[in-house]
Amino acid sequence: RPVAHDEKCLTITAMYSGGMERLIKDEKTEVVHKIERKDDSTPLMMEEFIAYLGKTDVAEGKQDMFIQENSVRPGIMVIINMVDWEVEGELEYELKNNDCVEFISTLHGG
Amino acid sequence: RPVAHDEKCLTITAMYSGGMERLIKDEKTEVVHKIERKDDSTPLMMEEFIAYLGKTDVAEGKQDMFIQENSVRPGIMVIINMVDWEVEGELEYELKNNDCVEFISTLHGG
Amino acid sequence: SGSNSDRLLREEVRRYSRQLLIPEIGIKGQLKLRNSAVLVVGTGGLGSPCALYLAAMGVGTLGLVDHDTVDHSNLHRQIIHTEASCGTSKVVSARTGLSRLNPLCRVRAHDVLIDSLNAKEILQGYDVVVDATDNAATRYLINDACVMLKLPLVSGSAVRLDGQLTVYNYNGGPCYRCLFPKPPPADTVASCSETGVLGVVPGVIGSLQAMEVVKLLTGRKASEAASMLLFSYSSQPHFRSIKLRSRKATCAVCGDTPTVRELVDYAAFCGSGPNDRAPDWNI
Amino acid sequence: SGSNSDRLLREEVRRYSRQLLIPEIGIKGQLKLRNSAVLVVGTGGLGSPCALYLAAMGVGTLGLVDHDTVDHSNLHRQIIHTEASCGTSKVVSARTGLSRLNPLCRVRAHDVLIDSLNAKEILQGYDVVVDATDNAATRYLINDACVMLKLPLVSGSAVRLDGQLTVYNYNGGPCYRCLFPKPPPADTVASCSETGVLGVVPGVIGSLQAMEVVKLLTGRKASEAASMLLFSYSSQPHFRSIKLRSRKATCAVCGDTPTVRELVDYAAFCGSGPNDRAPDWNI
Ligand SMILES: [Zn+2]
Ligand SMILES: [Zn+2]
Repeated sequence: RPVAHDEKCLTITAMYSGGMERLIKDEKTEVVHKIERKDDSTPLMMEEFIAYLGKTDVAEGKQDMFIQENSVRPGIMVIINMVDWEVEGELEYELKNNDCVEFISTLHGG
Repeated sequence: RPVAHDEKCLTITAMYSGGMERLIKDEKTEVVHKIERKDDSTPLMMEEFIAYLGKTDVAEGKQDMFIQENSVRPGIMVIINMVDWEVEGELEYELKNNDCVEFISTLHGG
Repeated sequence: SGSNSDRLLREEVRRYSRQLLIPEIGIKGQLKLRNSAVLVVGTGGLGSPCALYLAAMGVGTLGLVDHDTVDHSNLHRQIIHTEASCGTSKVVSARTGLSRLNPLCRVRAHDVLIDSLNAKEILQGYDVVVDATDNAATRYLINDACVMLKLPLVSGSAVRLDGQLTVYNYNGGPCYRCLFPKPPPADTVASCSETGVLGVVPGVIGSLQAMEVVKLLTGRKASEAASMLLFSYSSQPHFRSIKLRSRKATCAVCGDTPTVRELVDYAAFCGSGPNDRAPDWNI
Repeated sequence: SGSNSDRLLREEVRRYSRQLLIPEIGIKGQLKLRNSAVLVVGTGGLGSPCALYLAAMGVGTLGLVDHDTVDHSNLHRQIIHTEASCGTSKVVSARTGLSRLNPLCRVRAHDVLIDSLNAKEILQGYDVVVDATDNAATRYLINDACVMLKLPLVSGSAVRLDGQLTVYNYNGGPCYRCLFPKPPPADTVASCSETGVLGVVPGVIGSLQAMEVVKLLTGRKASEAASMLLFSYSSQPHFRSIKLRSRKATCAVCGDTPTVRELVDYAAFCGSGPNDRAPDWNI
């Protein structure tokens, strides 16, 4: 059934790959989050979502490998629904229901 | 805007690749079709759709490289929305609005 | 050569150290590769990178099948061969290339045209078969032999700018005949000699065939659903993955009541055999 | 060697005949490859298949840059090298491999560590640069040099079971710094020596780097939007393509008012240089 626009609960999938999964509890590569908002006019911004993931998904003691200065640390790519997050506004992106946000380490080896 | 279920017009995309495009008028790889139905209870079955494509998309004189015995000729794979058409019922599949149907030649070279 | 089936030799640890570091492979996976035998049918555009990477990664025994000789027009894509090997046997040339790269790999060279009479004998004893051939008749032959011998088949193909990759006859998935019960009309079948191929296209597919072999040998493949990978130089994105049907109960060879119980005459079945080649193209 | 820039030699027609058959390539495309010069920086896991396929397909001049020597632990992925070349220079070993395959390819071997002092001189005169290196500092160095010399950069990387591929600094698309303005903390960067890599993973990415070079040289790439290809042995599907941003007006090197106008000290910038290697891993 299509999700109504007035729901207060957002379903957001966070995905971790390219080595990022090693920062995540139980090395999970995919975590589905159901996030309650106070009401339907309170937006969930990417900056808040990243801080939230730091608390929920990232393993104990590895938070500063994930978050630096209110954003992801350098070397982590953020992909929103298959698009580089810079195209979508980075920290100012407002999350929508059923969004998929991926965190991928840049690889340097060869 | 979401398409209502009671519309009489189906939008179906036909795609041709792996060499199939050479059977198509102007060697097109993608043709979007708007197909009127008599009414919303008349289904469009795959068998009818293939016959229709034989007339609209396939280049003059190449029909029997595309159609044989009311189906596609052997060596052509049919993919409905990224799934092998056998999973979907082959000739008995009922097309839905916004379906994407691909026709791909099997390759034998190496 | 004195190798123990449950231990890596010192020189194997040195050579494969970067793979032993990967949890997914590790000593256990490396031993599985070392104790396996893989048959690569065709040492052309697909077989070249596939055999090179399988030998490099540590597959213990590699069989190579080809009856052809190396030609200058092969070298834009068949990177296992050399200018100096033009005119000589492809399997011998390929074996030389493999031994230069990894002398630990045991190579069995089958310098024959694979056919209905010898196919089962050639395939017997291998754990995985790689179809890196270039014609429909041989593809049906290898498929049917794999079904009869219960061997997984890693099938790749490449023509012009396009490639396809599938694992057949594995874990409840389809065989080649499940997907293509009838052969294509002979006049619609294009080979690389006739219609050309960009050198790197079989390079990509052949490398991915080697990857599928590793997934089969180490067990990862068992958790994947049947799919076909489609590749094109000229599409965006270049890769797409298609979900495939399961094994077909009515399949003539792998079905519940098979009608094909012995290998048949595949050149007659397809209307064209492995030796029906178009003349070379000239400017 | 007497080659005319607008005609193929008889031996080129013979060797590349299967590519001349493809309308997308043809004589015009083949001449473009023949009259081009491509620099491959790094002759390891990525550079091996990339250089082999570029030479095979007919790129006229290939430059190779590496300062390292061949080691046994390279041979599970670096298929251009040989057992016999262990201990010798990688660029010399790679040149030998290329000349075995295609003596028509002119190879320039740069047996040096690329750095801020020599990079622009090395890159000058090439049409496309391939980043097949293995560390962050060299990736920023090559990127900045490519921006300064207005050269497209085909960047690949591979670690463990994953790979990434992007064309930077081309047709309004981003450069490496547009995507990664700040280097990653040195302790979060994993190299193949430290964390391992499955041999065929750089094989797939390096082959695809050769394909991107062909698309750049023949002009097809101009019609494609900027994207990054993500590959993983352990994901289904194995390939995904991500849409990338355009060039960033505020980028320190390719932006409207660049602050990086000369090459800098990249080891200092990244906190770790190309020679900072972890000790070899032992069982
Ligand atoms: Zn079957
Ligand atoms: Zn930039």
